[in-house]
Amino acid sequence: MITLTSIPIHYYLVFCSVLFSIGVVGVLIKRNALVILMSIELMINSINLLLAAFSAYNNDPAGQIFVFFIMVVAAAEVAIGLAIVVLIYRTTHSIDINVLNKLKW
Amino acid sequence: MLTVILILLPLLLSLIIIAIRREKAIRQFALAGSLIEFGVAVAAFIQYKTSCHCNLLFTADWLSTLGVSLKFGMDGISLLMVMLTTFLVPVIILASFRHSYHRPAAFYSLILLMEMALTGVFVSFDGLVFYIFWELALIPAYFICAVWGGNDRIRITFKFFIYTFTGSLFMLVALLYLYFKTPLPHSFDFQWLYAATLTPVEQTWIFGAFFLAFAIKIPIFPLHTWQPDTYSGAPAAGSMLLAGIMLKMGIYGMIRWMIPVCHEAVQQYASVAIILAITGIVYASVIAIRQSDMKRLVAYSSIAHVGLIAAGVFALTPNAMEGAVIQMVSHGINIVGLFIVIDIIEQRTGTRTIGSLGGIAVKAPRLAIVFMIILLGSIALPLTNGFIGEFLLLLGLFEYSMVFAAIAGLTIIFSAVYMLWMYQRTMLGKTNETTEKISDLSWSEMAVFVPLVIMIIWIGLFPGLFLDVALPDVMQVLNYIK
Amino acid sequence: MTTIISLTILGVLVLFLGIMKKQSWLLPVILLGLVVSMGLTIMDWNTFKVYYHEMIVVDNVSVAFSTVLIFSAFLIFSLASHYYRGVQRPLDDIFGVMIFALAGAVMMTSYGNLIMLFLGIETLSIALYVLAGSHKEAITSNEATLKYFLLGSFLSGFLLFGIALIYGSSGTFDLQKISVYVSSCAGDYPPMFLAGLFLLIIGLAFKIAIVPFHFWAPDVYEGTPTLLTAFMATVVKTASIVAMFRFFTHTFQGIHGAWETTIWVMAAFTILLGNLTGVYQPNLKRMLAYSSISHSGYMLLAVVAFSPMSENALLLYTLSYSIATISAFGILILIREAHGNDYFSSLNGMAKTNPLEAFCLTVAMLSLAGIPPLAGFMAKYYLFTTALEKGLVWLVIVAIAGSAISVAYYFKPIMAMYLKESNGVKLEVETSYKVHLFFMTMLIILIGLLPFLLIGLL
Amino acid sequence: MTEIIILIPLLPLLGFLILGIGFRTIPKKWTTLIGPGTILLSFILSLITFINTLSNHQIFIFSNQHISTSAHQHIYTSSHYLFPWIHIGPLDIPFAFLVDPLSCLMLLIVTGVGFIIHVYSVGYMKDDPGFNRFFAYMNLFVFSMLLLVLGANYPIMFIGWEGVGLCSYLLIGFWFKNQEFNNAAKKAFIMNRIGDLGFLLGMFLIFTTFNTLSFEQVFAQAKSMPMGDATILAITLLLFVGAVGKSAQIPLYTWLPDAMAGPTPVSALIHAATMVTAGVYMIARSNILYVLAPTTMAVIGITGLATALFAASIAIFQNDIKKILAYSTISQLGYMFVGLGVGAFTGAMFHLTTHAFFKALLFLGAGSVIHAMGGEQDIRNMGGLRNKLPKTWWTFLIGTIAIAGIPPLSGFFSKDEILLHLFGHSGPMWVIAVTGSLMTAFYMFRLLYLTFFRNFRGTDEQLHHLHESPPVMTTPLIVLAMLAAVGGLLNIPEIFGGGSWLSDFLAPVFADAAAIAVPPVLMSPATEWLLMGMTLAGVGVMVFLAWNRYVKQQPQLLPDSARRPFPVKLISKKYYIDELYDLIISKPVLRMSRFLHEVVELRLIDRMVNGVGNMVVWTGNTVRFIQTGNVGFYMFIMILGIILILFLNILI
Repeated sequence: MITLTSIPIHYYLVFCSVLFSIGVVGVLIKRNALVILMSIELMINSINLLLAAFSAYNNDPAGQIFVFFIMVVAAAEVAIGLAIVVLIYRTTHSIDINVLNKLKW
Repeated sequence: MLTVILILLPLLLSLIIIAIRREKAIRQFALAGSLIEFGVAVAAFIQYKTSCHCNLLFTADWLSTLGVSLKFGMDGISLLMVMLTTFLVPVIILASFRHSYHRPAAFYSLILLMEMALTGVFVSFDGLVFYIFWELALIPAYFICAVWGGNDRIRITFKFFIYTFTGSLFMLVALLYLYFKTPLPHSFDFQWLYAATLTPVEQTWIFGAFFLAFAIKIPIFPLHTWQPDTYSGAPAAGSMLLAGIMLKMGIYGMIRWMIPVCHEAVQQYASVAIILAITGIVYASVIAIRQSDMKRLVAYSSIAHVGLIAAGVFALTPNAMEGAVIQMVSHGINIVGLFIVIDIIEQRTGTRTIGSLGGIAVKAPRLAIVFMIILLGSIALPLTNGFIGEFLLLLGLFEYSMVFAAIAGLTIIFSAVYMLWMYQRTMLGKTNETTEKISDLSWSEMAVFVPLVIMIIWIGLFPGLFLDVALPDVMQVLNYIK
Repeated sequence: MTTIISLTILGVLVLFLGIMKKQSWLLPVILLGLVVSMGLTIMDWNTFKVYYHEMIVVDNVSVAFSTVLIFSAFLIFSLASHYYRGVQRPLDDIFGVMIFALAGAVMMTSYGNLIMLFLGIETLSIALYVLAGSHKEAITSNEATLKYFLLGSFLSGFLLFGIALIYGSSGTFDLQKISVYVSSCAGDYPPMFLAGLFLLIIGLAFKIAIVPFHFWAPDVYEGTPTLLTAFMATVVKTASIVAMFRFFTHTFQGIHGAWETTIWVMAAFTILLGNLTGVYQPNLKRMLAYSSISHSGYMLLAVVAFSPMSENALLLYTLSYSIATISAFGILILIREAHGNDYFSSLNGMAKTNPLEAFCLTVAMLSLAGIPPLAGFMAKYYLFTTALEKGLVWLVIVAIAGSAISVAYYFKPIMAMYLKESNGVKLEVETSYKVHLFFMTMLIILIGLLPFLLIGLL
Repeated sequence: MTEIIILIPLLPLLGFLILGIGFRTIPKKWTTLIGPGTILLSFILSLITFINTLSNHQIFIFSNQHISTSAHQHIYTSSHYLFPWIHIGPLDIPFAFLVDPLSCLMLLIVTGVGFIIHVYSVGYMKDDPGFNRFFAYMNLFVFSMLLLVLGANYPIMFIGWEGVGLCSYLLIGFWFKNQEFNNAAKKAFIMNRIGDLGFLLGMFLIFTTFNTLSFEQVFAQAKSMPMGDATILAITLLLFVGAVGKSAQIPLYTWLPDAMAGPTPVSALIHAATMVTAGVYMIARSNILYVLAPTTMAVIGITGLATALFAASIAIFQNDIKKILAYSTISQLGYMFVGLGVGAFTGAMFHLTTHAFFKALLFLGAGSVIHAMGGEQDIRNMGGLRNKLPKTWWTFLIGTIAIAGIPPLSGFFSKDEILLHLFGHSGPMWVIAVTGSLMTAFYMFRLLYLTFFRNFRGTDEQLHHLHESPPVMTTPLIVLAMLAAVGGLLNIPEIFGGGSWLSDFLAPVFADAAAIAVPPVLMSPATEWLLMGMTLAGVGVMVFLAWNRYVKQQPQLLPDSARRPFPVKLISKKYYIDELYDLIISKPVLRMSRFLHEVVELRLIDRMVNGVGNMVVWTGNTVRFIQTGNVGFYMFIMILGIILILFLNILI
């Protein structure tokens, strides 16, 4: 039976790092607030996966419990984030993050 | 206890004075208060014993975990400085009566606050407390100059503040560093600071930091450029406080700890410091010759005079050090006198440009006489206070190096050149439309000058009292050198 | 623990009051509640307690800093009635969120487990995203919240990643156990662990606004409603620096050398950049933002020095910084209200029209600049001593150079108030507000004169 | 005795204080009493002191043949300790007075001539609004001069030294509405100060060498120093710089002619009789040091000789009555220095004394002339005053004869003593000195002839105004004329059968020096007679030449603007020395001042200071643009930061 632990931990690590990096790159190159929000979700999910993997390898449930916490928090964050995006859209009629740069220097 | 009263009394007065509304009452209160303060200082002078190194000591814990305690006391040098401060402040307050400053309560309150800080500097026996008072003095000085000053005051005073504040930060670094080099348990107590063990390299660095801090305050060439602007831009009382008392903090600091703490570095770099100081003497004197603004001329003359004091301090001989101490007192008295004279002239004629004045002596002979006496003091004519100081300073410097003394001695010639030039162009000659209407000193104005003139001659004639008070402590300081 | 619980209850209570439409009760209840919770916090003094499998650790450090946080919040809430004067909309949500944020901040000072740290940070942050945008009509507020949210959630991703990596290498979230793991490594740490460590530091550094993770601060500070900026500049910063400090004290004493250089450099850059950039700012609020960045750098000194003394130094520093900053923001609120902007020119001649306010702002500025004998000087002095004890001479010199530069901008409002001609606008201030400002000013002076009441505590 | 000594300077000081404080309220009558009165009292007390010293001196002479033993010093020297002035460890400077024959002599001159001139001033300054102020200054001057003379150590002497400089300044610029006069006053003070610096440095060197500044101790220690010691050389040279400034020798003489701007009594008292001789007194006082420094002695001799000749040549072409006298003073001071330079200390002091008499007389006479002429000072506009001002004329004549060195008046003896010494020292120097003295005879008689002979050349108004001065002015003239006439008796040399009284009197002061110095060359009486005869013949020729040129023929008096041959022009323009000083000192200093202020101060130092500030501001202004306001950019930078941190910490 293929269990979670039968795949070497490095695989998870590398995979999650790549996933995380994709998220980071997404954040960096995209200007659409929604896409950035999704990229951040991607980052967080890669971490979730990593935590779950570590939890399994360490035989320690704390990691997985933390994943639940993260999911709750991420949900809250997304809720706020979407609200902010809506707010921005209302005032600027755009969700391009670089449109708003009145505050600078 | 007297030392604590000396610090707290002006503070208290300055707080009370804010609540007073009537201008006349404010003035009288400020004057009376400062006179009481002077009385306390005189009491301290009477109580003082030269033989004992525990004079008027007051100790209280403050930041004991950090080795900081409220330790106040006096030795001969600080006693003289306190006497100078408490003597000059009433004079300055009295001299300010002729002006009707806006917001008088704040003005006199700040003067008293400054008196408190200055007194604090001179009686602190603890490094950090010293530093706190040192910085504290800057705030009222800044506000006095900035709020009641003349043209372009904002820029000038800001430069003054930044410059001197930056300088004192160097002192703070050095002080903190020094603290960790004191014997265990670390302490800021002067005795501990003196006992700090430092490697030559550390000495050099700490010396450098102290020197910068003090040299900016004094100011020593080439760190002086804030000074002429500030003196000429400040209100009369501000210039007097700065030049009369505040710059003495720098020299006092040098004597009080720079020399004992980093004595090796001081010895090593003394010649450099003296060269700077002497350069300043000649440089400022030469510049003073062509100044057209009386206050600015006096400002440059002050650079030259204090340059000599600084050079004397670094000569590290008893004579020079005694000269420095007595000259600090003399310079304070003389320059305050000069500034008052200039202030009176400016107030009556509306200008202090030398070129547009002249013939004042015809209309105001009393003013001319007083001006002449003060001027003689500042050009160091024998039997005036200036001579005692300069004689000892030059003698001490001569003991250090004949060439240095010869160059520094040029101040004797130069000071005569520019001072007499100023006197001639303003007081002598024929009157013109600016000076035609000038009136002579009133009796209340004479009251300002009488104590100054008395001191000029007293110190010139009987300097022994002052010299003897300071001597044991000067020797004490010099003992660190050996 | 009682603190967190009491604060949470208070938050819920505030929301209930909103439902019950008792708007006028809000502030009295909050202030009272804060006092009660502060009292409860202080009662934990000298009683070392752990809760929930060491998820929460209540020790003297946490008690002290929680008190500072609640006290800062108390001072900020005292400004609120004036700030929200005339605002028609219900305020229970804003106040409630603020209190929840405070609870999150308290969590950050007393966590014993990285999960709690994360939860604290997120509670704080999510609440702040809301608060930053609470002025919905203002475009600047919108921009602020957007920037804060995007950058914040982005960086908390890194924080999480860091936590995950630490978990991966040490196998635990518990600080004590991580500490055991660290000592078992005996100086040879796996790269994964180090990467986790640095990502964690970076996540916290973002919250404290440390170079190069400070970019959000000036913009967000400027756009956020002023009262909440004060909250951000004080409560958030204090909580985050304490969190970082706590993290190091409890866990990584053993590997001081691994992160020292990095933080050293970050501190130096923060001080220099904050102060240099502050010099040219034309308005008070943005200037305060840069000032707060530079103060982050000073606070970081305590972390770099990392000795038993630095807890005390940090306590004194955060307290004096918070009070002075809130006091400055208190005046800023008045100025914005009267002039609609906060350019320095708006302060012109304030010493004549509003001497007390001018005096309060002056004291606050002088304290921030670190001029004796005010609280700011004592704090800085103590901090420098701590750093020097560790031999951080050059860092202290950088810090002092920064102080010298900072005078250049801290004096701008002072010069405007005292030396420029008045523009004739007199600030309308009610007595209670004046009393409050004066109270803070007195506190600044008192802490300066009696710092020994604080420094021996921890 | 001490009380009397203290009172001598104290009385003039008292006078000064009374007149100075009440200068606007005290009536002139009182001033007339207080001003000269205090000096008279001082003079009387000085006489008492003198008599006292003299009697002690007699004991000394009788009791001791070997004058070099110091065991008897206390007999003729009395120290009077007043109070400690500056006392720091080894540096002990008491306020103390020293009375010995030398200071006694000076006391008498200062108070005596001072009193006479004070009396004269009462008349001369009668109508001046600054009457009280004048006497206040004069009293202060006498006080300072007495301090200078009485001081028992160098610093006390220095007090007087600078004090007289101050009074000179105040009195030259007495009519302070005229800026020309003020310039002259300032010039005098500053030139004196240049010398004072030398004095000061000399004092310092004395202190570092001998560890004391008191005359007695310094001289006692100096006695045992080797001849030609380098330190002594330096000390004496530095002190000599002081003397050069005070006594208006080359190169610091230019202030003295300008100093004639002051009222004429001032010129008589300060710039002829007393203050300017302070340098001579000081060197005479320090004789032991100088004897030990032959090089300095040579320098002094040469300086004195050069000055004597130089000033005399200028005097020939001057037309201002006071300026002529001023250059004459410089020249005569030169003779005194020559005397000092060749070791004729007594001769120098003798000449000092007689010079005080006749030069004061000449100045006061000139004052009387000026008074009569209504302020006119140009001798080209005078002439024929002989009949109008008989008393002035007679006294002036006596003065002129005295200064020209015609026996039996005082100048002859004193000058002759110096010349004789000089001849013993060096023949060529003697020739130069005699040349100078011939010039003296010429210009003095030129002055006399032009002023008092032939016809009056002034305006009619002046002619009407001409009158002899009141008795209060002429009496002093007569008294001084008598002194000038008989002053020579003080030290009649042996070949005239005299007892050389002054030499004996002063001998103890110079005893140590005499013991050390090379013994004077003994000349046969024949040589002495020959030299005297040659000099006299020359003087006679000069008197005749002047007579021929200015009395017999119509004198050719050219206006200042007239064209003259170059050498004459050079001399009549005073060798352009003032212009030269202006060019090489004043102007460069002023230019330097401007350069330092405008370039070094404002453009260099201040700009550097401001530059630091500006750099900070500039950096701040530049750095803040990193804050672009663009979230994407922020993220990018943060990622860079993260990568950098991770890279540096983990991979390296």
